[in-house]
Amino acid sequence: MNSGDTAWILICTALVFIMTPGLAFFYGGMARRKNVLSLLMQCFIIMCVIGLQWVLFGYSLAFGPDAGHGIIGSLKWMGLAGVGGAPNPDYAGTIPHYVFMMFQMMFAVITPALIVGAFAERIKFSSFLVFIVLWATFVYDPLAHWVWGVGGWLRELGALDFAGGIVVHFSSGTSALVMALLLGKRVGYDKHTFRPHNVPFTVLGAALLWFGWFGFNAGSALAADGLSANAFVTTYVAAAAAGLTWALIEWQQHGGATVLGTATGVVAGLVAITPACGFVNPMNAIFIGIIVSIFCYIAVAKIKPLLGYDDSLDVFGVHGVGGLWGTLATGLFAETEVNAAGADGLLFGNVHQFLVQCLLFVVAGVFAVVATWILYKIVDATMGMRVDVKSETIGLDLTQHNESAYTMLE
Amino acid sequence: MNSGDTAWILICTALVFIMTPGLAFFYGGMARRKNVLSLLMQCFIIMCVIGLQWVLFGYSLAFGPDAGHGIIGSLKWMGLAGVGGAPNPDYAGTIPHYVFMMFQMMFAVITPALIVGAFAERIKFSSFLVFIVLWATFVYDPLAHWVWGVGGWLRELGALDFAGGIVVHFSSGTSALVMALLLGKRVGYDKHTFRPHNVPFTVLGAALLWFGWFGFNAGSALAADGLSANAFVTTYVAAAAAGLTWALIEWQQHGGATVLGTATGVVAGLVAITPACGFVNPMNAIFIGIIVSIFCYIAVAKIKPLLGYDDSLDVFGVHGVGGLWGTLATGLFAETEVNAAGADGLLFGNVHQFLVQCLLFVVAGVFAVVATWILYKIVDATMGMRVDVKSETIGLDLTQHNESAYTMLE
Amino acid sequence: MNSGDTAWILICTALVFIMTPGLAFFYGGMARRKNVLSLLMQCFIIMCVIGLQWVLFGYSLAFGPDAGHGIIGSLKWMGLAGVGGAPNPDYAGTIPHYVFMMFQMMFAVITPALIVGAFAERIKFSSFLVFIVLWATFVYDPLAHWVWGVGGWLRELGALDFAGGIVVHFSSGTSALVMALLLGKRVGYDKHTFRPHNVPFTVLGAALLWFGWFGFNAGSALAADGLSANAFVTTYVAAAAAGLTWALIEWQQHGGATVLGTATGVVAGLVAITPACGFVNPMNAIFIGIIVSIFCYIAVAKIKPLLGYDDSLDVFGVHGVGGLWGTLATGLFAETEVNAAGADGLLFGNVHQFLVQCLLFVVAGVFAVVATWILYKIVDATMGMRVDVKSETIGLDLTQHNESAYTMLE
Amino acid sequence: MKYIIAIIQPHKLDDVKNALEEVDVNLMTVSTVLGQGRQKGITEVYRGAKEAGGLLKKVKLEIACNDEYMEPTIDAIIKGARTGEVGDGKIFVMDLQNVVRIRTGERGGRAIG
Amino acid sequence: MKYIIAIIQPHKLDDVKNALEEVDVNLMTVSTVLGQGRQKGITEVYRGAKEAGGLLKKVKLEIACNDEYMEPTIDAIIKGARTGEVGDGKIFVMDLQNVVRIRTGERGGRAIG
Amino acid sequence: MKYIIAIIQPHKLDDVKNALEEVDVNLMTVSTVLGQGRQKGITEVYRGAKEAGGLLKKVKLEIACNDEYMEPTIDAIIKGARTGEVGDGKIFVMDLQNVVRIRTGERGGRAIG
Ligand SMILES: Nc1ncnc2c1ncn2[C@@H]1O[C@H](COP(=O)(O)OP(=O)(O)O)[C@@H](O)[C@H]1O
Ligand SMILES: Nc1ncnc2c1ncn2[C@@H]1O[C@H](COP(=O)(O)OP(=O)(O)O)[C@@H](O)[C@H]1O
Ligand SMILES: Nc1ncnc2c1ncn2[C@@H]1O[C@H](COP(=O)(O)OP(=O)(O)O)[C@@H](O)[C@H]1O
Repeated sequence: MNSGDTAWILICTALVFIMTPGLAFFYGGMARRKNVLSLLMQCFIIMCVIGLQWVLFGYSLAFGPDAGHGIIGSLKWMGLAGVGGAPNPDYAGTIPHYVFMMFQMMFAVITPALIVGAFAERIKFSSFLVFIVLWATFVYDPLAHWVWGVGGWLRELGALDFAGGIVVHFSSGTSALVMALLLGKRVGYDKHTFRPHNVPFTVLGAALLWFGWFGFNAGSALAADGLSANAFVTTYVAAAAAGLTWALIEWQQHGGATVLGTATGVVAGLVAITPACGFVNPMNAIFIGIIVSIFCYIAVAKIKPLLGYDDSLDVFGVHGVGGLWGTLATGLFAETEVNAAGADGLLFGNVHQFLVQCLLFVVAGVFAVVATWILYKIVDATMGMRVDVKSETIGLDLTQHNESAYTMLE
Repeated sequence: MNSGDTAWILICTALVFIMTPGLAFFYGGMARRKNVLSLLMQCFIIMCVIGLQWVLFGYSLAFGPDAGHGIIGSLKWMGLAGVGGAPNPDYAGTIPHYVFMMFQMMFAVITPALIVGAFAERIKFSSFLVFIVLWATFVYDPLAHWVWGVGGWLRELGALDFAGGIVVHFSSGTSALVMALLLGKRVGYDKHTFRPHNVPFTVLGAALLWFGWFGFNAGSALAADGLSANAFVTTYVAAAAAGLTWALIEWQQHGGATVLGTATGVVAGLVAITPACGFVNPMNAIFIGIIVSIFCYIAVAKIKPLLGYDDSLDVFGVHGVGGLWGTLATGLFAETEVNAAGADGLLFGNVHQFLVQCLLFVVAGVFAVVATWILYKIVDATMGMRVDVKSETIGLDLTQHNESAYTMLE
Repeated sequence: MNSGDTAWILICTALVFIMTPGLAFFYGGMARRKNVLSLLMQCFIIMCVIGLQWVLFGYSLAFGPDAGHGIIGSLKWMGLAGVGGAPNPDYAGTIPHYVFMMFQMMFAVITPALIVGAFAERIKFSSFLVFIVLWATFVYDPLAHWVWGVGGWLRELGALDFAGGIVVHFSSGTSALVMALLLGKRVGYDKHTFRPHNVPFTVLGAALLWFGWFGFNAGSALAADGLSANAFVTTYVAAAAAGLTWALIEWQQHGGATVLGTATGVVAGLVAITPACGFVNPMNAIFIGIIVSIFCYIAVAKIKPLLGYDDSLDVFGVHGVGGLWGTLATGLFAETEVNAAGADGLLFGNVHQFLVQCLLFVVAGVFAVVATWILYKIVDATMGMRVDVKSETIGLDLTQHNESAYTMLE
Repeated sequence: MKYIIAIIQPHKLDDVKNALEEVDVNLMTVSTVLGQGRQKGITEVYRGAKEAGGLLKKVKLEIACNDEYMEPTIDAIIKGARTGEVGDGKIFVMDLQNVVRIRTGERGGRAIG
Repeated sequence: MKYIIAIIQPHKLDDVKNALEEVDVNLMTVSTVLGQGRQKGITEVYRGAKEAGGLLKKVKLEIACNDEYMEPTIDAIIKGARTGEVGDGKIFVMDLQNVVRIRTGERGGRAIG
Repeated sequence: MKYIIAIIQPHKLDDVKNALEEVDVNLMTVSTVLGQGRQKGITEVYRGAKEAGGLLKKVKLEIACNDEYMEPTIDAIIKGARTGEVGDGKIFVMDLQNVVRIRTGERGGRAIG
């Protein structure tokens, strides 16, 4: 056991932890005043519920000893049985197993929280809660096992996903799209733009996300070493390049750059570099960042209005598209010179790796879409997924949570 | 000296540091618009004043060489004389003594800040300032010495308080109750509910508190090792369980769960696990979290209205009751299997430890109540503790601090 | 390589990172409602642009192999060529070179962001962007090379600047003064006080700054050891002493202490201790903190109104004056007993060091003033630096960024 | 001339603005208010303390117009704001004695538009 | 019909609402305003710069009522809002020519309640 | 007595207040409103979605005064608020039937000041 590595992953866990509140503010600021608390609440309750799901059985499903064929972990580690203060060399030999488990918990928590942006301002809280637990169990946990679990079948195939481009972002992004399509548009969506009620909150959220993402990506090295340093650098520069690119696109399109757009670009850059950060060098990371903003901008500002679905806070456009590009980019730019435990990508002569990356996103995409569709239908049929029009008009804060965010008479 | 442990406790110190601003926002959001700055100011000035008090003499009183009978530390370490970059093996052999001192300073800072919630919206700033320095000196420093100081009499008896359930939370919670009773209710308290003016600020505060609490609890292991990992896990799951439980109680009582309630539950869970986090296993931590929300909810929503005191932001109901339950729970669930340096609790056959824990809270409770009562009377007699009705009506921001939080005409 | 040191500097990098968003809120809260996003945007885009400038060539200019005579680094490290996961013993032998580079990047990012406060609420965004890249390249990078780069001429002379009192604060503070003078006053400046539109945001920003500053100062030891512990302690107590002093001055002057003033004092204390934190002992740090608030208060509340320039958010008054005092104080209070690699100051019998410190600030001041003046004139002549009166009246958020911070009808 | 004050549901503002535009009423002043009416408020809960929320968010429109515009204006507001449910709001009409356009100093009916 | 505008101290709102309820006046529109009156503002200080705060937070009530309700309404407001100190506020009474209930299209006295 | 409502540009408030003070009008009620007028709004962009911002921030003044103060008040407002550009705002004058000072119960012209 190494106290330096342990210190680093402990603090990375705290950094990833703060991303979910960061996300809550990122989303909450973009919502209308009458729905901001519903978004904060959805993120907060996910932190509670999925945290418990994880220690009770989720971690075992995802990382527990394989139950056969690399499909799912067994329940041997239920209730953290056999997980303790000693390291588990299968995953990380220099830090307590507990620390690895907690670090992974934070990923399991934030992933469903990302989806929240897609069904914002119109979902029933009780149905949301049931859905999200099912999604974590039947979508996230298996996917994490396939890609990251010892014996997981995609891992065995050599799929590369350093910190969760597929497992976290692409899976939540595509699920978000399904949710947005099935739930339908918000009342009034076709008539006028919904303005963000508090852009500074969104900027605060973006700042906390960026801050925490250093833990997310550099922590995925599971040690405080040169590899985590590489991930740290690539994470920063990809985000910076993407933020600047988004600002420039807006400037060119509308004659001015918004801070909302810049923050969105930063997040897109962080998403795209996530699967790649421990495999690519900083200069390629800049390129990945530039491209992701172009793709995501097109998805959000051109394709979404064209297709007319209401992905309220653009989860698909940013996390789905960004995660997809990052996964492919990993297959293009990965270098064994950066990470000997990784692989070379297409540009370094390895076509195979690129094909594996394509397989990875196809499998993950199909799985997430189908599974989310089924879960939606089940919950919708039994509990009803959407609030009635009147509740939506009044706002979820009052109708779902009996509280309002700000006082007006004071 | 170990650089990994040092890195960990340095960063834990920063984490505990950010809890006090977090608390300021947690409280500030719940206040009325006209008083939010007074709460931020009280927390900020505590960070300044108690930080200075600590290096000048507070640390010496609490952790300095015992002055005799385990009652108080001597003044040998006044002005940090003899405290430096080398480790002090009495407290932590692998990190610089300065780091241990700073880590403890953050506890000394946040404890009086917790009390602020009880006398919110009606205390005179000058009197508050005098009171809080007296309280830190005559309540916190001795209590910390008894429980944590080398030679402290409760420590000698074997009392267990891993990260401050008694020293920090129960002591501030009971003192808060005394303050609330002596100061009396806010004007208009009986006529209508005071709504939180900015719930997102409260949620932000809760998020920062949770974030910092990892440093608070896992840092109390004073090393980056398996024990700190255990504390990290138990801290998370207790908070998650308590947050969820509070939400469910509200749902059952009012047909909807609030984010204010969930955040309150999370804080209650963090309080309860504080004394226990390094002694109990994660499954018992979940149980501790569930129970604390039940107790605290009853205290806040049932007993407080019944007795009619105005503990404005429920310091007693959350920190007093939660700290008490956590201390008893430590006596129930502590396991030497988790921490060999600890003890077994009642459920592991050790009645003695449970009785020691009972003694601990009785002593701390009586001491805090009596001492706070005396300090209040002294300050009230000489300076007057409460602002006049007119100042209270206009708000403390304008009348005590000549500023207002938000512009209205813009 | 040492994993504990690496963990510490990685996290310190993240801590310094969060200071720039913190600064954005510190400034944004003080602005008028119609300009808050412009400040957030300026800080965010600096994070993007200067981050890229740094990896592309800035780092090489500042820290790359000396190009001759200690004037500037060569371009050998352009695009991070030769910079990687292995340590560079010239700067830090126990951590990856990447980590040192990233840690320094955060300094390069926040320094121009500090200046933003001086030209707030009236600068053209496009011109700002060009100016800031020029400033980073022609002011910051050379100055960093002189004082911190291997072979830098001021470093060779023995100038002491532990974490950037001159390189970061005095340089940005004096440049800010030049900008404020050249740009002229905001419309309406003479007629009425501009009130901060959201003081809690400013307090939040101050809290994040203080939090991040532990990384800034204690991280500058580039190891997790006794020296970083000393820097941590002095950072805290100087800030605390300065915050309290500012509050007391206000109390004496206006019969009440504001939280805005206290937060300002805290920042001034942090500025002043920055060059000194790794050379002086905690008791002298308290003294440095007390004095800086007196100096800065006079600069902000007395001299500025007298001279009538509009340094909107007091960058010169706080960072310029504070950085200057800190640099001199280093020449007074430095002790080899605290840091053997440092020097003794005037009070420990070493007149020479004090003179070197005086030379340091004279050189830096003259250089920053002249260079900023030239860069301003170039940008102003080609693009125009200031927005027209109408845009200023409507506000920069709408006119420069097409967005507004808060919705009004909801 | 008339001074018309209308209290409407917040989410109906866009519809009302469109309906007004159709009858060529383009000038107005808008603000947020809280209304207590027949519509029932929603009870809020803060840490177990219930508060019967009597006041609901509404939007207030103020429109000054010449007499002949009064009826079309009222009709347009009704058209845009009506849902048929309690809480739709009210229109208040007062007599307006004079209007001054600050920019030009014009007074009366000419200044109104 | 009358249109009554009252400017009161913010903390008196609940008392005024209660007093109005007793005389069966349940419909009203409320908003926050800033008032400059005889009551002295509090000087604010921002980094040493003083700003004489001339404007104080007030609450504005707007109540439309039939003529016979005018006096009871005024009395109730006074009862609820009065403290006897400067700053208690004012009541303004204007003539109301017409009222329309948006939901039903009713006009005049019947629409007011 | 008159009830004067003025809609002005926000940054002109201080000038208007000064101009009013010169003619001894010291009592007023101020609030923030959004105005739709001839002045063009600025288009806002949120993630590529454009929104023609029709509404602009304005400040609303309400001043109750005795008849002889009407003209000086109007003149002072114009003096303080005028820039000559579109968007300067409007002044609306209504008849005020009665005023009550809550503190004393005084009514009519004596209560107004
Ligand atoms: N007499 C009145 N005076 C002032 N405001 C009123 C009056 N009647 C209604 N309002 C305003 O109109 C809003 C809608 O009225 P409400 O009674 O809820 O619905 P409806 O008009 O459908 O009966 C109220 O919330 C209030 O703001
Ligand atoms: N003539 C007026 N026109 C408009 N508003 C007024 C007028 N007189 C008073 N007000 C409003 O009433 C509030 C209270 O008035 P003030 O003079 O302070 O107290 P009092 O009514 O006790 O003399 C003021 O803040 C202002 O908002
Ligand atoms: N007829 C009206 N009814 C209500 N408010 C009006 C009316 N005309 C103007 N306003 C208010 O006055 C503001 C300024 O009017 P605008 O037409 O932009 O400028 P100008 O008065 O210079 O022609 C508007 O934003 C609106 O708030």
